[in-house]
Amino acid sequence: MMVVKVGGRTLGNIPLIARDLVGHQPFVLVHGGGDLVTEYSKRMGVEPRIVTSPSGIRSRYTDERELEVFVMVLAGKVNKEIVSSLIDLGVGAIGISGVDGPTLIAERKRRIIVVERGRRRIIPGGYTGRIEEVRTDHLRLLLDSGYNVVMAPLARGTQGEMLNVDGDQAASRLSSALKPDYLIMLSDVEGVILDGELVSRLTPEEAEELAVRLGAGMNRKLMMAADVARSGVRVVISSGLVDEPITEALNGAGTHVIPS
Amino acid sequence: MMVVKVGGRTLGNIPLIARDLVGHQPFVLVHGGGDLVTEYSKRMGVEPRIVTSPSGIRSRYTDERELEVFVMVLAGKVNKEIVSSLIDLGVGAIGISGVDGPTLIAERKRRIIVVERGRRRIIPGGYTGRIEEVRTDHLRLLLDSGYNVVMAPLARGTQGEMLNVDGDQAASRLSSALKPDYLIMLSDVEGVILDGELVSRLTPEEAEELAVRLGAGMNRKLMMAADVARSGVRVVISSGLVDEPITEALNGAGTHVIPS
Amino acid sequence: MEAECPICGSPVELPDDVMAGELLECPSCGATLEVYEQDGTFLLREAEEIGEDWGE
Amino acid sequence: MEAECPICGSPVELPDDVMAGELLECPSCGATLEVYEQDGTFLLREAEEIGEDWGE
Ligand SMILES: [Zn+2]
Ligand SMILES: [Zn+2]
Repeated sequence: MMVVKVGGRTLGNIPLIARDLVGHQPFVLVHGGGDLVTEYSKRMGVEPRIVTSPSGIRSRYTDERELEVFVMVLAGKVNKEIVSSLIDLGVGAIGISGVDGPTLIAERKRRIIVVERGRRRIIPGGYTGRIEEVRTDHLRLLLDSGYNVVMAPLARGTQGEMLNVDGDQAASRLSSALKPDYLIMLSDVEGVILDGELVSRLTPEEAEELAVRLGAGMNRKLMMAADVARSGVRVVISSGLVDEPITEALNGAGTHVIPS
Repeated sequence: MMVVKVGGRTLGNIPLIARDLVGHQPFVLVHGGGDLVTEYSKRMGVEPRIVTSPSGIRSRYTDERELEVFVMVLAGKVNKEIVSSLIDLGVGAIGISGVDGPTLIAERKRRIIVVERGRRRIIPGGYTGRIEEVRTDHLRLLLDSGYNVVMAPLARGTQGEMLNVDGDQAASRLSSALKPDYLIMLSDVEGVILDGELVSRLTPEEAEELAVRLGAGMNRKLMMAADVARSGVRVVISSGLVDEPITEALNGAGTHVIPS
Repeated sequence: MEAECPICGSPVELPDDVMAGELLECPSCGATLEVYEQDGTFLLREAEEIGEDWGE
Repeated sequence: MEAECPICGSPVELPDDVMAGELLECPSCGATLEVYEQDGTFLLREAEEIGEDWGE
């Protein structure tokens, strides 16, 4: 069994990813799609709100209206299109979100400090959460019966609200709970690149040491990979844009974080 | 076990419907929501296309863009909001659509004749389907393990496309396959009204005879109820707008179509 | 504007604002014909049977 | 426009375009104060501790 994370920028390659998954069932596929949320928010007249933290980090703020678009695009459009692509190939697939079950339970930041007009201000936290709990009984039930699961990165908040969660975090936490043979994280990069060279193999300890030297995005991914590998799961960070992303990852492509 | 259809106009009463369902698990809840599709299509700049049949019947045409909104609103927003309402009450619920599994397989009309500028014209059929096949293995698996299922009325077309299907038809076909104790069809009417009086009890044969005397909408609902009752399932057509819609239906409210 | 009936070969008058998919009747042989477009030209072919039943 | 510091009672100057949730420092006692609005008036209360950590 494997968990596969398909990043938003590799969704265009879903036909080939799906074909490659046929021979690697059962699997849980966690997908991204945040870029599409931006596009559909614009179409629906929802202006993106960018907030700045006191230390100067700018980030997108998920307000209630944008969360609604997130649910529609991720749990609706993207999820069902991936499910359809899999069923096209005869692969039994059931698409849910982390809200369903519930599968993923997350904590929302209640209030955050932002900088507006050069002054500090407290505003309610956006509809974004950090995953606190993972429930997998229903996933095991489906996987054990030959169904594959496609999961949208939404979670149930501890106050009952729906929250958007990071897809890498969702895939990682699911992997630590499900203990698959592999977690394969597909994105638009070939793996961890250091000094222009692909790093092909790391222990969890090496991955953590290396993470601090990497840029935003990859550093978090590598920290999560290290965590998952520590729980005994082999993790591969590799490209989702090649013809056979799963086969290549299993054959050594990308960066492998191996339980020590 | 029961199958409950919650029509689009009773979605506003989901909190009370959900509360009433707590004591009637497990269940499959099939929901509507087409009115919301109209609203969101408008917000997304998708103009509704109304077509006229040669016999003068005007109807909404689901083109590719509107189907996309349908998937986002029904399988995304409405489905996950209902799931959340159920989980709020401690009810384990998993939201899928008929595409998932697949559960519902439908046939799309390939070409239809419409009247435009007073002249007859052949156009491709809209993305709407008639359900041809129902697969329930994964539903039984979930129901038998204590999970309830919330289903959006989408189907997989025989050509692999996604199709919107009638919610009453989806609930009826699922009932004929799953053989629940009850199929309860909740809408904004109290039941079958004849000469100003509620008809409280019908055999399948009586229901079919009566159907031809009723207006559009209720006639189809009653024909489907008769079909389902013939397969041995008790069907109730009743109001989803009261405080305890399920309890009242089981206690005799609405129109009951009873297997003869 | 006119096109040839594929059944009897007679010329069939097309409306000025003819639409692809439009159904016409050949005035000579009575066949129901469907307009289709090919390389910017409107042509006629025999119309297949399509029921009035709109299903759902 | 000014409001009273809930800690030391001193008057605290509010910006002309003051925003609900805005954080100010009391010039007298140094406390971090949060602006809140009540019945159209801006008032001050002690700000609770909120970490800089933005999580994801
Ligand atoms: Zn002719
Ligand atoms: Zn003070």
